[in-house]
Amino acid sequence: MNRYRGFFVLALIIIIAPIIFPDSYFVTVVGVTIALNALVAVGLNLLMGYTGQISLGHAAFFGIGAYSSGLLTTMFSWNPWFALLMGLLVTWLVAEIIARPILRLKGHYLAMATLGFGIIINILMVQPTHITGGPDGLSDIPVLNILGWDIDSDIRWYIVANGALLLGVWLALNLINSRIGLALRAVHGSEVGAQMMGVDIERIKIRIFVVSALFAAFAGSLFAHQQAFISPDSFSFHFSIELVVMVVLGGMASNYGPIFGAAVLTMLPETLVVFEDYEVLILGAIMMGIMIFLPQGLWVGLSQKIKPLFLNKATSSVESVGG
Amino acid sequence: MSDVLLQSLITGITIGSAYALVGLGFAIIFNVSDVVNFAQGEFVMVGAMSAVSLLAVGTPFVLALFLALIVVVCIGLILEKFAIEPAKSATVVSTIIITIGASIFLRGLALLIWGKDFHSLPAFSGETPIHLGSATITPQSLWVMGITAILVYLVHLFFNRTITGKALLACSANPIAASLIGIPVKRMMLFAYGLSALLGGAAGVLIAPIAFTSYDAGMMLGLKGFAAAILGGLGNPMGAVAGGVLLGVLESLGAGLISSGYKDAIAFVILLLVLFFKPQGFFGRAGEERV
Amino acid sequence: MDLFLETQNLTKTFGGVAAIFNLSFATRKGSVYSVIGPNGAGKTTLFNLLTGIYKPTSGAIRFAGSSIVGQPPHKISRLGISRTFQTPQIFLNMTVLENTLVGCHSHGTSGFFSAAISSPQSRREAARLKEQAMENLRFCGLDHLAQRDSDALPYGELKRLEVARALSTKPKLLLMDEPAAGLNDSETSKMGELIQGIQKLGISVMLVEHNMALVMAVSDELLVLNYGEYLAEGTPEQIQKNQKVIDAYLGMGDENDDLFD
Amino acid sequence: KIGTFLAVTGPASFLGDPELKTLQMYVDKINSEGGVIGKKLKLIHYDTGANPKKAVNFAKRLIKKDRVDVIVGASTSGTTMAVIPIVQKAKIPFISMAGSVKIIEPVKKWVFKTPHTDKMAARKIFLDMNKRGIKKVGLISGSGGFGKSGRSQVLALASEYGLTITADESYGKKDTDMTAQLSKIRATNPDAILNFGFGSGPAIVTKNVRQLGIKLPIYQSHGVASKKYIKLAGSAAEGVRLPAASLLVASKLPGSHPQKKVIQAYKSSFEAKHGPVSTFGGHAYDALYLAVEAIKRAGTVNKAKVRDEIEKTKNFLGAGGIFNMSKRDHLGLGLDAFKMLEIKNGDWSIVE
Amino acid sequence: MTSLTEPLLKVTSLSCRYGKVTALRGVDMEVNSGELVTIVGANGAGKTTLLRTLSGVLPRYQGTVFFAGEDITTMAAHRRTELGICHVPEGRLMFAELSVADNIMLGAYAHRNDDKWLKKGSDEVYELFPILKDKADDPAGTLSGGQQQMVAIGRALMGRPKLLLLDEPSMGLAPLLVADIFRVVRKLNRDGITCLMVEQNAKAALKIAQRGYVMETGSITMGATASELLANEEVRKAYLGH
Ligand SMILES: Nc1ncnc2c1ncn2[C@@H]1O[C@H](COP(=O)(O)OP(=O)(O)OP(=O)(O)O)[C@@H](O)[C@H]1O
Ligand SMILES: Nc1ncnc2c1ncn2[C@@H]1O[C@H](COP(=O)(O)OP(=O)(O)OP(=O)(O)O)[C@@H](O)[C@H]1O
Ligand SMILES: [Mg+2]
Ligand SMILES: [Mg+2]
Repeated sequence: MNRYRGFFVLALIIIIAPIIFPDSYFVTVVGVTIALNALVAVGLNLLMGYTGQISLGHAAFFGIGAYSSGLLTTMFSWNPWFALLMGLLVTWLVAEIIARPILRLKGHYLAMATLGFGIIINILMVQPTHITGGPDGLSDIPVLNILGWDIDSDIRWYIVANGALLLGVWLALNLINSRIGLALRAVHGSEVGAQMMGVDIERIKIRIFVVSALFAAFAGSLFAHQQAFISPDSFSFHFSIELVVMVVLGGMASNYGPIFGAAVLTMLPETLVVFEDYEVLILGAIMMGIMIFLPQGLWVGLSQKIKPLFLNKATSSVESVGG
Repeated sequence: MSDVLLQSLITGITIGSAYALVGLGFAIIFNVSDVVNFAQGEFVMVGAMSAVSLLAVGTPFVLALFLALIVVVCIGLILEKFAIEPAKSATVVSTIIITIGASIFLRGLALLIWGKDFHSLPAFSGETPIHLGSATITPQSLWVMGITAILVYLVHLFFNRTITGKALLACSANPIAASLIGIPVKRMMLFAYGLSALLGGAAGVLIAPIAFTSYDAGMMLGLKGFAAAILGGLGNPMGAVAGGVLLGVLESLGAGLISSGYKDAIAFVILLLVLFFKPQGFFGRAGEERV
Repeated sequence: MDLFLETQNLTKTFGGVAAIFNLSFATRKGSVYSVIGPNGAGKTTLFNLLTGIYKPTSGAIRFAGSSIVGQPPHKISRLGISRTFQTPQIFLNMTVLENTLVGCHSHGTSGFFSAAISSPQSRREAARLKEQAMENLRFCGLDHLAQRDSDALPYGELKRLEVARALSTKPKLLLMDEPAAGLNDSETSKMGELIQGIQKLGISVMLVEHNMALVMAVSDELLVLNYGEYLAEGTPEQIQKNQKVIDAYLGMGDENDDLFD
Repeated sequence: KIGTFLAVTGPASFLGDPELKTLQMYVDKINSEGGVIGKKLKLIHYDTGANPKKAVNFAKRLIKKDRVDVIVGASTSGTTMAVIPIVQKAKIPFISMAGSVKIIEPVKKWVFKTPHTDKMAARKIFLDMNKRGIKKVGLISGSGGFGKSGRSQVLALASEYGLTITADESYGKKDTDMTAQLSKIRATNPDAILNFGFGSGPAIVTKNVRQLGIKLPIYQSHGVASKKYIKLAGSAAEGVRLPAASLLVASKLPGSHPQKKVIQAYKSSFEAKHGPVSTFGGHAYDALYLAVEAIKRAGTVNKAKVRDEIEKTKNFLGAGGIFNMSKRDHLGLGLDAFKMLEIKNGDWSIVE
Repeated sequence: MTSLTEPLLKVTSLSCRYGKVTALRGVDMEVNSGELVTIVGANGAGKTTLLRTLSGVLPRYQGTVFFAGEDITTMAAHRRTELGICHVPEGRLMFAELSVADNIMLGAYAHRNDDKWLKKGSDEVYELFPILKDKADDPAGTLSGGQQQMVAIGRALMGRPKLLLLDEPSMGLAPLLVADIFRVVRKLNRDGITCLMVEQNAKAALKIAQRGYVMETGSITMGATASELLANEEVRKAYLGH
């Protein structure tokens, strides 16, 4: 089917990459980070790109997932899978409670409120040292086990993280192409308009907020097990901003934009390390450059620029329809 | 306990004044272009750092402060001219990302120029504290409060009494209509960035003798300034000032009276509560939206 | 009981100024009921009250026998009242067809979960709703534009798209706020035909419009507002002769006569 | 091949920066003298910005991609803790330059460290307090890893030295004013104020104490052991006491001091190139030479052998003190590695 | 102005595009000093696009625009206002958060140093639309559609127009007011302001205009005196309803 075409291409890339570069650090180690970031970004894009509601606090949900897994497995020796489920449950609860008042806000007020929420959660990770380990974080988080397989090597993590990403993308794709997806985009287009069409905008905003929080929490749980160590620094508001940048840089309201953005933004620092002190400078310049010249994001912008090169003949006939 | 209260208030108003200036800068740019400029905090840092450098090469004190402000204003203008203006077709969100990029860039630049050390600026008029009962106030605090008050008043006059000020507001309300009635929208944008850079820079040189500065000092101040602007209601420059002072006081009361570890959390919880009950900030215009 | 929509002593004030004051009226099922009045008389405000976008300061609104005061707009929409807007509220980020599909929203049942896993049931439903949406586009003469991005449509077509979208909610009552504004005379008469077509489908219409040719041609009954208050009510013939209405709103006969001097 | 990942930028750059400079300087020096066991050293460095997430990936990168033989690195406790599971699994010797005692307590097979622990600092301070007859201490600490960990050591050890902690306040990384917390501390009537933290915070605390007109003795931790602190705090720093490595007072050490030669050599070569030394660079010096000496003794870069040799280090004269490692002690420093210093006339002076 | 032979506004082969969509294709037209010219055309014909290109808020793609003998083809919008081209835009485009009084005052931005005009001009506007006086302190965004239209016209008049561009000024106005607006436009024209007006209410527009153009899918298809157009069978059928 047409709507899954991009999905299959993505799956293919994910499968082929480690076959071509089996022991490459960039594939098997950075690839895992990319996949997890991308999973959060895809979820966040449901909220930002499609529904038009910004969140500068998604690192918090990522962190809640990670800390639930981390705490329950290290302090209470839970089975990692139950811990993961519990993490999703807690996230659900928190997101549901916070969503109602927060999503009544609009635009920059919403941005600030979510940002504030993220900061509060982060402080709750730092302060109660006896529970969370404080700024030193939690170490020795056990490995995940799938059907008797310990997920303890980089390549196995590559498979798990990217499997999760594909699952997430598939769910997001379906959702967006459904009645619900249309309603979400309608909320973005005009809230009163959507209301008059019978869309319960408050409820649907809350729902999608929860869904995107769950994406983040799921990725967070995996992250905790993969790193085996977590500390509040990984879930600070910087990461929230980074997530938003991934979504926007890659391209909002397209399913693959955020994945692309996550890949670019995760790879950039890795490749820029050679510039040492210039790294930050270059990163900032690249971000500005992309947004100035491709304001719709890398994905949409580049595909618009590249497509005509391939489809020269086809497009010229399409164009005339405009007149 | 009461001296803790008094001391916290003094501290809060001082720091809050800096937040207010930053918040005011946010509000101005927002009012002209609907963009929240995340590089606002970097203006503060550059202001302080430039002053430090200028002093180090032997520039007289007052001249150094003045030149530092000019440096910041230039940076504001450059930012608008070469990063914001060329992004013609960018949406608000992409413009915000540009400003985030700009803030990262400026931080990187500062890192190269000024290194990673903390720097301090001498106080404007000595360090001998003035005693107010059991609490003390430094002369620098008085400078911070006084100059903030003056700047805020001038900005207030500008927006309410001058047609240029109103024209600036018109640019954000409807840029197309603004250019139709002869307002040079691009020039206004440039002006707005210059003005808010100036305010940011002023905050920087005022606060540096108290709080030191380093290449990454802008971020936190920027964040607090943003919070201040929101707390006051973005559309309202004076709201941002009130929001800044309020935030500063909340923080230091939180630290002084409740718990220093949770003081930021307290401040943000209150911010959230305000937003929940007054979704347009304290001084934002409420009312039902027209369709 | 053939009273369909009914208000009693409806009042809405903004900061002390009454946009609607003490207004009572009732419409009949199946009719085209028009509301006219000078600019600022409160017509759009009335629509906003009826659709739940504003909450009344006081007074009652009953629709098909039950009170709808305090209901949120989406509930009211599901009860069978839909509307078009004076300033079109089109979802500019979507195609024409997608806009219309949103109108079908409340006639779908598949939830988040079944949508996310793309269950067969949700896919069948999607196909069915698409069929309905196309039907409504055809009715409004927009089917040839179904795949166009709605932000590239000219004003007149946006107005018709709003109608098609509203019809997709399967309303019992359709409120139309100045559907002919910005249309030229020929296009206006086409809009008139569309309104009559809607009435033939058995849908009651409430119309706000300044184009008197259109209003007089399609209305069964008219309500005239002035400064938020009831001024007159009656058939087109009665209203055209009503001196109060002429003074406040219509002016004398062919207004443009004196333009030739 | 020696791998390292340090917080050269970001909030802990004052640690990572001198550490990296030291490593680079001495790797060059060793190479110019013919290298180790006949081979030249190669230093591979990544900047973590004190972010543990990055540290994890960089550690993996060093191990997997760069295939280094030993890792000398991590400026902060957070980044160190984050990579411990990785180095343990990869079985590679890892010498950290971060402060927290948690790194080596309990002992982890492949993990060593060179800086004095916060526990030692707390003990050193308390001993000095006992000498001065201080009974009640108002504590303030940074909310970062260093401050928090120091705080918990202080709270745990105070009673052992007969001290009561009257107040327990904290401040954030980027806080600009601590007068609120300090007036609260003043209200509890302590005999001295103790601050555990690093970065700009301690300097602000010092200034604020004096601005408030509080005349109590101030103690700082070894986290401020650099000239920059004195410069930032200015005249307010007069009389402040802190425990620090001998490095800071190299020229004031008696000639008989066993470390004097090592320290002065390090100090003069660092200062010739980069300006005033801090103790942090010294930790890097120690870590590098611990590794190099171990490799020399092992005669190979075989990871297990190198590890064993590091553990067997005895009487190593470093910048931070004299190291005597054992199976149970992967640090190997005693309390004597610390000197209690007081700031006088804008310079360090030794108390005792 | 300069000479009687030279038109105040002269447009030659003007084209304009939205992305890939061509909205104007080679428009040629002119408006003489003191004239009132109207453009009629179906929805989407490009009338709004034409006016926006003339006032400079849309960049043109090809062609030239001369105003009072000066080439203004690439001149910025605010400079054109200073020359006296004022635009009453489609959709009114209020400064929604600013008060009605501020909206009107800002119309005189190009003459902001002329205090006398600021006072006199706004008095004239309030005289023209007395309702606005009551609403002077309200945010313009809360006004009804018709009231906003009045603000938009008032705002343009504050710019002391030599050429007034009106985009559907009667849209959404009550019948009484529609007549008023047309009367106002005619009065302004008689007072010496040259007007170019786009109107869907074509009959009324042609009655007060001296000349008219018919526009179809981006091109001018006919240009004649108003009375000729009113009499033309095709025009009657397509735009006048009968
Ligand atoms: N959200 C609001 N806030 C304040 N005042 C409002 C609001 N909405 C409407 N009003 C006021 O209520 C009055 C009625 O406005 P309304 O839009 O209902 O008029 P209308 O009859 O639709 O006029 P028009 O025919 O021009 O569209 C106006 O004076 C308007 O200023
Ligand atoms: N922002 C835009 N982006 C893309 N296409 C546009 C845009 N604005 C207008 N168009 C297209 O340009 C053409 C001309 O539009 P324009 O608004 O000038 O028509 P008009 O004659 O003013 O119509 P109306 O009577 O409806 O106001 C139309 O086909 C329209 O679809
Ligand atoms: Mg209306
Ligand atoms: Mg138009």
